[in-house]
Parts: sequence; structure tokens; C-alpha cells
Amino acid sequence: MVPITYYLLLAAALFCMGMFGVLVRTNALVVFMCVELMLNAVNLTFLAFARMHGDGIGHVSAFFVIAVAAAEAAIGLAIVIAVFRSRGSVNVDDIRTMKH
Amino acid sequence: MSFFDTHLLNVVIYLPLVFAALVLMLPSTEHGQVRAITFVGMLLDLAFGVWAYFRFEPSGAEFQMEYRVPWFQQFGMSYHLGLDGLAASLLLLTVFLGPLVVLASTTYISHRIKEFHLALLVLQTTMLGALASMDVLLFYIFFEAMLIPMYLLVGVWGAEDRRMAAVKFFLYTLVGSLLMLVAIVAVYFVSGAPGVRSFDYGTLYNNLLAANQQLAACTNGPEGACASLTGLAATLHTYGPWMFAAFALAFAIKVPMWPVHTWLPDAHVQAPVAGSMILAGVMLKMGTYGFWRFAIPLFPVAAQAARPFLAVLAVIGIVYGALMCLAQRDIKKLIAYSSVSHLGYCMLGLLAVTSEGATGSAYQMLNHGISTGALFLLFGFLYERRHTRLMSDYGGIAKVMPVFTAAFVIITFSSVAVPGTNGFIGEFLVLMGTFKSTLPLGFGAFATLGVILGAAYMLWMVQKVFFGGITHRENQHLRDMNLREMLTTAPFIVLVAVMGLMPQPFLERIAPSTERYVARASVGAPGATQAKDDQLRVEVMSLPSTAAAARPSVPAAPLAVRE
Amino acid sequence: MDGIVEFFRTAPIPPEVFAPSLGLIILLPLLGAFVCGVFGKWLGRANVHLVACSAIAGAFVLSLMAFWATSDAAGGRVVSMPNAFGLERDVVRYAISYDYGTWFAAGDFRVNFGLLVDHLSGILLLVITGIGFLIHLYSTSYMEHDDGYWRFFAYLNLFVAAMLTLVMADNLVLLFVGWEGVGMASYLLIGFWYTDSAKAWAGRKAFVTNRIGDFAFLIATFLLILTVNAFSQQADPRDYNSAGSSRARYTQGLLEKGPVTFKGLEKMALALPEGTGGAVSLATPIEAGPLAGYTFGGVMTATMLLFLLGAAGKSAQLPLYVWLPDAMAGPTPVSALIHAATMVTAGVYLFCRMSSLLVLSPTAMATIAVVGALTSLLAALIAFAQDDIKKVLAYSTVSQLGIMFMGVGMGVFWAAALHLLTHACFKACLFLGAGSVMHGNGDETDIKKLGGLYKEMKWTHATFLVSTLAITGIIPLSGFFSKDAIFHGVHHNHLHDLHWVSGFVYAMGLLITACTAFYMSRVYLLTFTGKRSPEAKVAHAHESSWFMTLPLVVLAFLSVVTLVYALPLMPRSGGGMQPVFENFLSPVLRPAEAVARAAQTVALDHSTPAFVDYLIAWLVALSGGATAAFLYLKFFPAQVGKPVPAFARAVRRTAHNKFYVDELYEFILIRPVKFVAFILFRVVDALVIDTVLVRGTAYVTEKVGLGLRRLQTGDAQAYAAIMALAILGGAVYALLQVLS
Amino acid sequence: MNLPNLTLADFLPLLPAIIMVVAASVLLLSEVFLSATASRGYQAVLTVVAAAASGAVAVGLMFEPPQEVFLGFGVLDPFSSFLTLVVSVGLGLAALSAVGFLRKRGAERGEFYALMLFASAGMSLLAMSTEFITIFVNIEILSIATYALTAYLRRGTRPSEAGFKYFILGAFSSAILLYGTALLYGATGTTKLNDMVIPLQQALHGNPALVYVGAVLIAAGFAFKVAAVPFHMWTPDVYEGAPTPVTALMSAGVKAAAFASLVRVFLTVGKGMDPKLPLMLFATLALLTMVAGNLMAIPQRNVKRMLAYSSIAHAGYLLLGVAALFVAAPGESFRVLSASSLSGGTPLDVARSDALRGILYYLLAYTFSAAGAFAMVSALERREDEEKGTAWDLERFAGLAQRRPGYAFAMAAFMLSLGGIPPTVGFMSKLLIFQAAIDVGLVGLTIVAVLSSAAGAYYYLRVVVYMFMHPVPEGAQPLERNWGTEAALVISTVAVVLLGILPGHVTDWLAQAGTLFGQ
Repeated sequence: MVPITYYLLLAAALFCMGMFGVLVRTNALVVFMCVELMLNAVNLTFLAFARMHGDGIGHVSAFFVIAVAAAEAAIGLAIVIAVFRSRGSVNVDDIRTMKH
Repeated sequence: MSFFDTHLLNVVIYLPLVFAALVLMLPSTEHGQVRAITFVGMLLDLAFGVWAYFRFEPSGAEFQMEYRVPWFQQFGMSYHLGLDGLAASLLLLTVFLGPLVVLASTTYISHRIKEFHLALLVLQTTMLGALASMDVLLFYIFFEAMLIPMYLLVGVWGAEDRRMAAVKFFLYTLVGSLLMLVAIVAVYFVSGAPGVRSFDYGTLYNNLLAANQQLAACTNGPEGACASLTGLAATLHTYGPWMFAAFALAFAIKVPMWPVHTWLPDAHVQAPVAGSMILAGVMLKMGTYGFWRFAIPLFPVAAQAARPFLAVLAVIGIVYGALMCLAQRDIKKLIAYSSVSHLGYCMLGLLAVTSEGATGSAYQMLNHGISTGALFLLFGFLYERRHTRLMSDYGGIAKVMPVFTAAFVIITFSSVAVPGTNGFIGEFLVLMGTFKSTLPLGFGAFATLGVILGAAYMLWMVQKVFFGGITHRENQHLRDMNLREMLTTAPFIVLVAVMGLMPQPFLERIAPSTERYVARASVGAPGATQAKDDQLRVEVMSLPSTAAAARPSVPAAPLAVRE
Repeated sequence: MDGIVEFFRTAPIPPEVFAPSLGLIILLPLLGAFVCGVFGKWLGRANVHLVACSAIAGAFVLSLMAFWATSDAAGGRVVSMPNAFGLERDVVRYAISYDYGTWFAAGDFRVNFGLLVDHLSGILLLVITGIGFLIHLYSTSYMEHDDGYWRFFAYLNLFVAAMLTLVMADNLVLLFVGWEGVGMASYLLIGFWYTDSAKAWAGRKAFVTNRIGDFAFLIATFLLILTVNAFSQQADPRDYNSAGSSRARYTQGLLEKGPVTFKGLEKMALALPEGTGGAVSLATPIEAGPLAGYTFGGVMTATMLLFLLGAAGKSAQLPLYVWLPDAMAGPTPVSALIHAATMVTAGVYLFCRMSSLLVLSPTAMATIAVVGALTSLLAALIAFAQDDIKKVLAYSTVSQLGIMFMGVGMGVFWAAALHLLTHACFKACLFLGAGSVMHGNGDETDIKKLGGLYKEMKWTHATFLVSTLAITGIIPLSGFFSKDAIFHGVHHNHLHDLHWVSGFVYAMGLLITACTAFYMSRVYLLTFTGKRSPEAKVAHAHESSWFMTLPLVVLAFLSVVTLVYALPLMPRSGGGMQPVFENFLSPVLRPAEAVARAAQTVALDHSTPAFVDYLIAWLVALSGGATAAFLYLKFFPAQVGKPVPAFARAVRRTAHNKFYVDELYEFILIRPVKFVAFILFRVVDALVIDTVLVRGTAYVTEKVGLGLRRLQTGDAQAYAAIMALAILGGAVYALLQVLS
Repeated sequence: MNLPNLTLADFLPLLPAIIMVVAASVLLLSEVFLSATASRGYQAVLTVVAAAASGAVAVGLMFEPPQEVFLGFGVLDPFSSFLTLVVSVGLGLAALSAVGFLRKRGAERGEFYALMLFASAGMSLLAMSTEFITIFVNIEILSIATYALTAYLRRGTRPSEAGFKYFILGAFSSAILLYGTALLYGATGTTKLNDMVIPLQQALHGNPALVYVGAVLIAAGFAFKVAAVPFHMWTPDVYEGAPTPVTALMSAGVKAAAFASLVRVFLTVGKGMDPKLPLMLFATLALLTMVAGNLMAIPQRNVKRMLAYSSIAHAGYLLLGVAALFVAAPGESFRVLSASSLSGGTPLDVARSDALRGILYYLLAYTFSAAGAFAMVSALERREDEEKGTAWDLERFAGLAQRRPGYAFAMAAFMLSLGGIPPTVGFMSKLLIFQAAIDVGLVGLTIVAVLSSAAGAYYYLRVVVYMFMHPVPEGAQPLERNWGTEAALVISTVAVVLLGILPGHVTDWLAQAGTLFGQ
């Protein structure tokens, strides 16, 4: 029986990895995936706590998150495509016309 | 109980706004009509203003012609108007300048005439409102709103460097007044418990009075006697100086006192003749008026502590301003700096806290409005003809413009306070008050130096502009004043003589306010003979409705969620 | 005989009837000024002349009535006015007054439009309106070619009005109105020909210099007000008794007429001396108020010294005399009226008016006397080397005023007043004569370029000679007596603890007499005698019209007959005889004498001059005259062509350049002020406050904004990074909270 | 497994949202049957009508007694209803200004308005939700809609770039928020705000670390939505790139809804922790936001971007009000961040309700001023210059007073209102916030606030200077007029002035809204 702390730490680690990925990766798609990773880390946390509390709220939340993440993915990919259309690249470093 | 018994002040204040609406309906090409309507509006306003002035009963209550209705109550504000002697006098000055300003601009302003007159009318309303406000926040609103039309006057119809001057004027004043806003709200909160506190001047003052007296007693008592203070007095002991500082800064900028005066020369130089006249005539008085009405009476102890400092600034202002004038080449700038000097007298008179000084100060406010206003007016005429402000571009024009010269010289004498003109009485009273006050004799002596320097720079300017031979060919064919210009100038000259020879009618109306001001200001003074309570307390009408001002909004029971 | 006396002793209009119309004396010229100034252009020359002259004439008649009223003793009942500050029985004799009510009042201060005519002001009224009228008459002809005539007469009337206010005022502030009013009028008149900027500058110089005096005057007034307050708080019944008053009456007086009336001040002066006993004396320190700690005597000294500075401004004494010579830029009648006869004597009048206060402070008196003496000598020396006839006369005026100050300073008020009177006559005559000379010689003022006029301008010559003799002090002309009366008094009066003063001043006096005689004779000789100078503008001078000569004659006549005043013809109360004028002014000066006696500050002597005194003075004067005669009739004509010794030239240059006093002032006073102003403006105002502080704030703000803006790189990841960092910071703070 | 029996009473509170959603669906459906060339004027009208209707309903709901909806997942109280009103106002104004904007670009399509409506529905629901998952879902509803709106215009690089940045950072922040939620859930075992209170207080004695970190993360999530420094970085870029009406909606509605939810969450969560933490949190945010927002706006010549920064600054003033909510006890000394003992014996709950009132009024005021200002920007911008980024340059405003005095007057009113100069609503609202802050003793922070707003006046005035004091640039083609824009301008101008002079009735409601806050 693995203690809950491990799950939490794993989730935290995943979250941080995702966050870090968002900060450093240059490909827009990968960045977006990192965000997804963060969301899943959250899901993990929810489930772990749900297990701890032994109630359904955590699971429900997780499902909601997954659903919302799907919606986000839809719009996000559309935007990425729009970006690609307008400047022929999805490199985050190129997307900085507007500044200051 | 006629309509005017209750609404006279409202009429005086909002009449210009009504006429502004009329002007708004006119097509902007109808210059003549726009001017005519504005002028008529100002004249009517003058009539009502004079009526109000004469309705004011010197021996009557402190505040008269009051009008008060609830307004924004849960915030402790009410719409409250009223006049005391000083306000009445300044109100008279304001409405007096109104029509003359319009006359003065008929040829001076050549473009965007409709907007110009709109701005004038709105400005008039805001100034009158500020003078008549009995609610501190109402005063603040008018005090701030005043900036907008003046800002436009300077910025749109001003001279070459107008934008800078306008923005400078606006921000300079804004910074000070915003800090004052914080102080106003703060003093509102400390002034009492939710039920009793209000932004109304009377309530506010009366709430603070007792605490101020306690505080004064301990401040002038032995060392550390104030440690034992409790409640409001303690708060005032800790934060009073800060609040006073905020008020003082706001008004000092407006006055303007040295060293926060540098917006004035720019604003004056760039403003059109109307702007300069109103700025000098009325706006600067808002500063001294603010000291008189709010800053000093509300925080007598802090004011007492700061008095020597402020008095030093005032004296510096007098001498420094005069010296600045000697260094100017630009006539308008010279007049502007002379305002700094004159307003220094007003401040000194206030800070003397003697009835002579205060009366002189109040009278000097009127004088300055008239003499400096007239100076700007006359120079405006000259500027229309030659479009230059440099003394060196004039010289010897007395030959071609004798009437103009005569008028200018008369006003000059009034401005250097030659006995027989209005200027003398104000200056004399201020100086005497200073000598009589508890300030060291040196203050009076240094201030009196202004008498010499004043003559030096004004006559110097007159000399350079009017006397000697005509040095520039352009000046050879300047035409003398026409009828309109004479008509515009005449009232000023008449007033210079009238106020110089029979000031009593004016002084009588100022006197009661003076006595009260002195009583209230000397609450903080050590060993001041405590004036009678009826001198100190502010008696104002209470809200007609039963609703108490500043009803606290009581929180309801938390939502019944879980049972 | 008694009939005649009785006639002269009953005023045609009873005083109490006449008193209310005192104001007219001022109003008439004022009205004239208004009419001439506003409508003069349309009225035309003749009407303007008519209005102006008749206004003054009317004022003169009224003044005559007033004067007459002040001497009214119909049925042995001497005219008298109640003294608001004294007890009921204590009235002011030989004086009429009228109070037109409050001018302005604030707090416990009040000023009334109160007019007072007694013998002192009465005689001055006559001088002002009388000589004023003559000079108006003279001007009608003198200004006939100037088209600014209407302005001229407006200003002249204005001046007369102001001067009358000054003289008739019964309180200091109202007096100050006249005081500044005459200054203003003289500013306008000196700069009358404003197109010549040098003349206009002279006007400004006069006004500003006077302002320096007024600055002192104002402060002195305030000090007096403070002293009165302190006195009314500290005095006790004995003080009031000794002043012939009571607390009730005195405070009542203060309430009704304010603290600055001369009568009130007189009462205070009477109460102050130690001799009277009581709570307040000169040595008493003031308890409360701004003056706390100073003694009454000390404050009084300070006040009087300040008044001296004020008077020095108006009466052209050291250190403020510099404006008067330049003031000659104005038209000559102006110089005659303002800068010789009336305005410049205001200082003397002031001190006579406040004699009772003045005698409280020997220090101040000594200072006045010494200042007078020094000014007088300096002016005389400068006058030696002036070639401009008006300049010479100007300096001689300064010198004569100095003599009057000597008299005032030594307590011979009556003699000073008398000299004021006589000087008004002969100096006016001299100026008008000079004017006539200029008028007849194409406005030539350089005496070197005149000469030999005695043939061409007989009337002018005759009158000029008479008045020259008068000023020189030759028996039996008025100047001699008045001047000698002063010197006699100076010699025999003694200031407490300052005995050296009388000796010193007397010696100076004799010296001055000699100098006066010298330069006056010089002017006279160079102008009228000898042969006509080759450089003269016009070959033949023409005598002026009778409009101009008549006044000359009248004035010359007056400058002879006024000697009567100096003759000891009246019985002295203590036995013996006393000069007419002393007796005449005694009602005015009696309080001063009482104070002096009580306070023992100055020992006033009333002996009439012995023959020896006369002789000395006469010889001195004669010697001066004789030297001049010798030099300019014999010596110099003989020297023509010979080289002048260097030292002589140096001395002459120095004197000619007025000992470089103007340059000195320019250097130590005016330049520095201008420089400081300039520096303050450029450095403090423009640089420090406006640029550094005000614009600096704006600049810094904007720069910070620009800097922060740089953080907006436009890179989404950078944004995210910053967010992450912020969160990290927040989390750390939160955890710290937990741990603590 | 028994389903909760929901009555109609449960749906009544959602009426505004429902109206919006229905309208949106109608738009979407009708769009299907329209040819590319067909006139689409009705769409804006329909949107405006829907906004008006929901606003009216919201006003009506304001007088309903406070009640739970959906078993405590949401709550109906004057607070939420007033926010719905604010949102509808923002929506209406944005839609009006969109008419001309879209027509100029030939981009009139139903989904634009539909997305706006969806977003607004999300906002109004967010204001009501009292349960974390609901909050999250609603945030996502409004976010996703606005992501799409931001990138709506397909021409040019800017819209897509803006959309991308907004999307990435938005997702990032919502992930963070979500993580915070999870932690709180872990600490308390529930996601309903009302049920949380007691467990939180227990947790405070147990292990508060979860709670605290969770709170910080949630705060960060909201701080992103309300554009508080340092979570503001996306704002200028997105506001500039997005279609101007959308910017209006974002600056008005999104901000309002986010603030509402923020206040709700923290008033509850705050009970479970040492009040010092939220105070410090929000005081710091307020300080940074006010100062940085104003300072960074000063050098902007690009008016749209300047307004973006100004909206950041305004978020700062609002945060000042929020911070005022969390002052438990005034300290003694005079510091910038913490409260000094100035308070005049006002009971804290009264002070708190004053602060809430201030926030609400400020939101309304800001909505009118900002929406109006953006409407004006949208009327003036030239799409030819959009790529160069000079479409919104100050020059576009030069001499407006001669070309269109009415426009100039309106814009001046907005600018003064944003600058907080009387007699405009901006002044009144600032006054209420400052009052609340001073009442609880946040004097130092208030002084910073007024000073920074003085600095702010500078860049607002600069617009006025250009409009009134600069000559008309030559070659300025005439401004085409448009009923939508002008309607928006008139409405907001009138509101800005009237609410400034006669705030009476609104504040009476607010008194209710502030006090009857379900706490």
C-alpha cells in the first residue's frame, strides 16, 4: 500500500516538469502539451486526495478537468494552426511581434 | 418664503451652466450670438450675485442663504450650500469678473469661439460652487472640476507654449489636491462614529473641536503631557500634522506659495487674457480661501506648529516674488510673479491670526483680484495690438495711447498700494496685523520690504513700456483704447477708487468671518484667550430629511446556508 | 485800534459753522484735478487754466477762513475744540477740527477721516494754497507752449489736494495718504515730459527713494500703534491724570478715533515722562505683546529714528537726498512748488506735528540735528560746483532743509517752522525767477552761458536779488531772522547727556551760512551781472509776461515782510517779550514743552538773540558773499587763459560730480539687488525648483516607465517565467508564515 | 443514487445566463442559413437585446432574497446579480461598438456575437458559483470563448499571436488555479466554499501548508485573469491584438467576473487562515499593480495599448479595495502595506461591506468608461496600419475636437473618468475605494494609489491634449459614422457623467449588494 505522500510528490513533480516545459520548450505544440501535463498532474492530485478522503468529489473533478482539457485542446490547436497560417512557423520565439 | 429665499445660491451657481446649455444649442458659426448670450448670462449672474451679496446680513448668522438636501448619504455627503462673509465677498468678485472677461475676449479670441464661451461659463459655475460649498467633498469636487475648463482655456486658446503650461498647471494642482482628498477622507473617519460623522463642514468641525481643544491644552502644557491623550485627540496628535500637511500642500500649490509656485508664471504667460484674469482674479484665492476655511480651523494645533514655517514661506514669497519681477523681461511673467508677492501678503495676514491681519488678508484677496485682473486685462489689449510680451518691444507708447496709459498707471498705483487706492488698505492691515501678531517683528519688517520692491518693479515696467521715446516703428500707429475696451476697464478703475476710499461696506461683511476665523485658528495657540463657544462652533442647518447623514450600512445576518 | 484788533479776532464765519466744510479745502483741488484730467482735452487751454486756478483760489479763500477761524477769539472766548482723549475741561485752544467718520476699521484698529486745523497747519495751508495759486498763475504762462497743459494742471491740482490732506490730517494714516499722494503727484510731474526717458527715470527714482522712506514710516506707525496698545494696558490713573485725561476718556478716544491720532499720541507723550509718577515711564519695560521687554523710551527712540528715515526720504536728507536734484527734470513751476516750497518740507512738518513725542528721545533729536547739519553742509559744498541754475537751487533747498532739521532736532520747532515759511517764499521766488530766466533765454540753464541779464530782465533780476539776499541771510530780510532764530536756539538748547551736539551743530550752522552765501552770490553774479556770455542761446533775453513776474514780485515782497514773525513783539507769559511766531505756535507746541520739562530730555531756552549773535551771523554771511564777489568779479576774470592748478580741478570735478554719491549707491545697493534677483531667477527658480525638482520628477517617472516597459519582451515564455517566479515567491512567503 | 430534485426556483437565478445562451444559439443556428452576402445587422441588435434583457433580469434579481442554487454550487445574491448587470452592460457596449468594427472589416459573422454571449454567460455564472469545480468550468467557458474571439480576425499576424499568447498563458494559469484547488480539496475534503470554512479552521491547527500554498496558487490564477502585476504581462499584447470590441469585453466583463469570484473565494478561504496572508498578498499585488500599471502606460503612444496598461492600473485600485477586505486589526505604526490605527471605530463588517460596495461601484464605473473608450478607439482605428501597429497612434486623435466635437467630448469624459477627475463616475468610484481603504487604515497604500493616479492623469490628459489642442492632421479622411458606435458612446457618456453627479440610487443598491453578500 503506497502512502499518499508519494502520489502527491509525483504529481507535484509532474506539475513542475510541465511548468518548466512551458517555460523552455520552443515548439508551440510541445508547450501546449506541457500544459496538458500540468493538468494531468492536477488530476493525479485530485485522485490521490479522493482516495484519502474516500469520497467521489475528486473523481468527478478529474472527469471535469479532462473534459475541459479536451475543449481547450480543440481551441488551442485551432489557434496554433492560425499562427502557423499567418507566419509559417509555430516556434514560440518567433511569436513576438507585439512587445513593450 | 419665496423661491429665492431657498434657492438664490443655486441660481447664482447654475445660471452660467444654463446659459452654457443655450450656447450649446447655437450653431458654432454664430459668433455674435454666442458672445451675446454668454455676456447676458454673466450679467444676469452678476445681478443675482450682487443681490446675494447684499442679502448677506453682516450681523446675522455665520452662514446664510443655506441650502441643504440629502445627496449620496450613506457616504456622509449632503448637497449643502451657504455663504459666510469671506465667501460672499469672493463670490462677488467672481461674478464681477464674469462679464468683463467676456468683454475682454471679444476680439482676443478668434477661433473656436463657441467652445471658448462654453468653457468660460462652466468655469464660472465651478468657481462659484466651490465658494458656496458647505460640504467638504462637494467643495473638493468643484475645486477639482475647476481645473478642467481652465486647463482647456490655457491649452486651447493659449500662446505658443500652451500645452506644456496647461498640463503642468493641471498635474501640479492635481498632485496636491489628491493628497488632500486622502486627508479629507481620513479626517472624516476619525471625526466620529458611523452615526455622527459627516463630510459636512459644520459637523466635521464641531466633531473635531473638543479634541482640538484637549490637544491644544496638552501641547501647550508640560512636556509629554500628550502621551495620556485618548481617542480622537490622540489620533489628531499622531496624524493631525499629516492631515494638515496634506491640506496645506494642496492649498499652498493653489495660492501659490514659494517654492511650489512655478506653475503660475507658465500658466499666466501662456493663458489667454480671460484665463489670466480668472486665474489671478479668482482661482488663486481658492488657495487662501482653503487655508482660511479648512486647513487652519480643522487642525489648529498642527497649524500653530507649522505657523512660523508657513509664515517664513509667505515672507519669502513676498520678497522673492518681487525680486523675480525685477529679473523679468516678459511683462506677463512679471505680473504673474507680482501675484506671488501679493498672495504672500494674503498668506501672511492669515497666519498672523489677528483680526487686522485676517481682515487685511481677505481684503487683499479682493484687491489682488481687481488690480492684477485689471493688469492682465490691460496687457491683453496691448498684446492684441502687438502680439509680443517683451518689454523691449514696447517703449514710449504713452505718446500714442494716452488713455490706455492713464488706466494702466492708475491700476499700477493700486497694485503698489498707494494710499487712496484699494491696495493700500489691504496691505496696511496685513502688515499691521503681522506686527500685532505673536510672530517676531522681523516678519513684519521683511514683509514691508515688499512696499519698496513693489514700487521698484512696477514703475520699472511702466517706464520701459510707456515712457521714453518710441523705439519701434510698429508702435507708432497703435490705436488707443476703443469704447468697448474703455467700458471693460472702467469698472476696475471705479472699484479701485471706491474700495480705496470707502472700504467699510466691504470690510463690514468680512468682519464677522474674520472674528470667527481668528477665534478658531487661535484654538491651538498657547495662552490664547479661549473665545466664546458661539464664536467657535459652526452653526449650520441640519438635513431637512430625517435621515441622519452617513447612515452606516448595517450588514445583514449571514446567509442561512447550513442547518 | 481795538476795533481793528476785534475785527481780526472775529472770524467772518464762526468756527463751529465753518468746521464741517474743512473738507472742501481738499475737495476743490481734487475736483479741479478730476475735471482737468478727464475733460481737459475738450475744455481747451483757457478753461483748464480757469478751472485749475479757480480751484486753488477757492481753496486759498477757504484756507484763509480756516486760518481766521483758528485765531477766532470773539468776545474774548478763544476758539477751542474738544479733545477726545482728554478730560471734558481739557480742550485744544486755537484749533478747529472735523471728523468725517470712519475710513476703515478692523479689529480694534480704526482710522477716521479727521481734519484738524491749528496754527501750525493753518499757516501751512496758507503757504500751500497761496504760493500754490501764484505758481498756478505763473504756470499758465510758463506752459503756454506745451500741449500737455491739461495733464500738467491736473497733476498740479492733485498735488495740492494731497499736500493739503497731509497738512490737515489729524492722524498718522491720513497724513500718510497725503504723504504718498504728494509722492505720487511729484512722480507724475517730474516725469511730465515722459518722452525724454531720462526725465521719466528721474520720476521713478524720486518715487522709489521716497518709498524707502515710506517703508520706515510704515514700520514706525506700526510701532506707535503697538506702543499705544501697550500704554493703554499698562497705564494707571496717575499717568492719565498727568496727561489731563482719564482711562475712560482715553479708551473712549481710542474707540472713536483710533490709536494713531496726533491728539491721542500727545496724551501718551504727556503721560510717559518719569516726572509724572505712575505705572508707566520711559524706563518702564513693555509687559505684553510683540514689543514685550523693550522700554517705552527705547521703542520711542526707535520709532522716531524710523520717522527720521521716512522724513529723510520726503525732505531729501541724508542718506536719501539723491532724488531731489534729479527731480529738477520736471517743469520749473513744479520745482518751485513741490521741490522747494511745500512737499519737501513735509518732514519738518511731521516732526513739528509730533514734537511732543520727539522730545521724549534726545538720541533721536541729536541724530536728526546731526543728519540735518551734515546734509546741509554736503549739499552746500556740492552746490559750489554746479553750473545748472536749477541744480544749484535744488542743492540749496537740500541745504536749507538741513537747517530746518537742525532746528527740529534741537527742539526749536517754532524757528524751524518759521524758516519753512520764509524759505517757501524766497525759494519759490528763486525757482520762479530761474524759470523766468530760462523762459527768456531759450531754456538755457547753464549759468556759465548766461550773464548780464540785469538789463534785459529787470523784474526778474530785482526779485531774484531780493530773494538771494534773503536766503543768504542779510539783514533785514526774513531769511536772516528765521535762520538766525534756528541757530540761536540750537546754540542755547541742550539735549540731555548730549551737550556736545548743540556746539557742534551751531558751528556747522555758521559754516553753512558762509557756504550758502557763497554759492548763492555765485549764481546771482554769474547769471545777472557781468556781460552776456558769448555762448548764450539767444542774443537778447526778453522779460516774461506779467503772469510770471507778478508772482515773483509778490513772493519777493513776502520774503521781506515775513521777517515780522521773527521780531520779539509779543509778551511772554513769564514776562519779557517773545518772537511773534513762537507766540503764535505756542498753542501747538505747548505740550512738547511740557513733556520736555517733565522728562528733562531737552532744556529748551527762550532767550531772544542778543545783538552779538546777530552780528556774528551777519558777518559770517557777509564774508561768504564777499568771497564769492571777489572770486567771480575780480579773481577769475583775471585768471582767464591761465592753467588751472590740478588740485583745484580735482576738487571741482569731485564737487561737480556730487562726490560720486549716486555712483556709490548704484554700486553698493542697486547693482547687488538686481544681481541677486537675476541669480535667484536663473538659479533657484528656473534651475533648481522648476527644472530639477518639477521637471525632474516628471522625467524620472517617464524614464522608469520606459524601463519597466522593456520587460514586455513579447515572449510568452518570459511572461510565464515571471509568473512562475511570482508564484514561487508567494508560496515561499506562505510557507514561511506556516513555519513561523 | 438519488438525483437531486431541481425546481424551477433553481433555474430562475440562471435566467440571465440562460437568455444569453439562448440568444447565442439562435445566432449560431441562423448563421447557418445565411448566405455570405446577406445583411447581418440583426445579429448585433439581437445581442444587444439579449444583453439588455439579462441586465433587466439581473436588476430584478437584485431584490430577490439571497438563496443557494443547485445545492450550494452557486448562490444568488445582490452581489452576483449586480455583477451580471455589469457584465451585461459590458456586453451590450461591446456589441454596439462591434457593429461598425466588423462591417469595416467585412467580418460580420454570427459566431462573433455568439462567442461574446457565451463568454458573458460564463462570466455571469462565475459570479454566482461557490464551488471550485464550477468556478473552474465557468472560468474555462469564458476563457475559451475569449481565446476564440481574440483570434477571431484571421487577417494579419497580430490577432493569432494575441490569441496564442492568451491561450498558452491562460491555460497555464488555469492549470495553476486548478492545482491550488486540488490542494485545498486535499486539505478540506470538499470543493464547496461553504462547507470549507470549518475544515479550514481545523486545518489551520493541523497542517496549514497545503491551505496556504493552495491559496497562493488560487490567488495567482485569479491574478492572471484580473491582470495584476506581475501576472499582467499578457494584457497589453492581447488587448492590442484582439479586435477592439473584444478588448472592451475583456477589460470590462472578464475582469469584473474574475474579481467577483476572487472576492467570494477568498472571503471564504480567508476564514481558514491567518488574515495576515491574504492582506499581504493582495496589498503587495495592489501596490505593484497600481505603480507599474501607471508607470508603464506613461510612455505609450499607442492608445489601445495605453488603455491596456491603464486597465492594469485600475485592477490595482480594485485590488486595493480587495486588500481592504482582509484587514483584521489595524496596527499602530504608519506603514505602506499594513494598516495603521486610523480607523474611526467603524465596525469591521461595516467597513468590509463598504469595501465590497466600493469594488462593485468601481467595476460598473470602469466598465462604462473603458467600454466607451474602446468604442472610440474602434471608431478611430485604421486597419491599414494594424500591421505596423500605428493604427491606434495618438495622432489618430489629433484635432478630433474640430472634426467631431461630440466624439471629442465623449472621449474627454472617458479619459477624465479613468483619471478619476470629478465630476465623473471615475472620481466617485475611486473615492469609494479609497474611503474603504482608509476606513480600515490602509493609508500608506492609499497615498501610493493617489500619487500613482496623479501620474496616470498625465497620459489620460495627453489624449485630451491631442484631441483639443492639436490641429487636424492634413489628409485626414472623414470619419464614417456608425449607429452602433454612437449609441455606445452616448450611453456610456451619459452614464459616466450621471453616475458621477447622482450616484445615489446605484449606491443604494450597492449598499444592499455589499451587505447582503452571502458570507
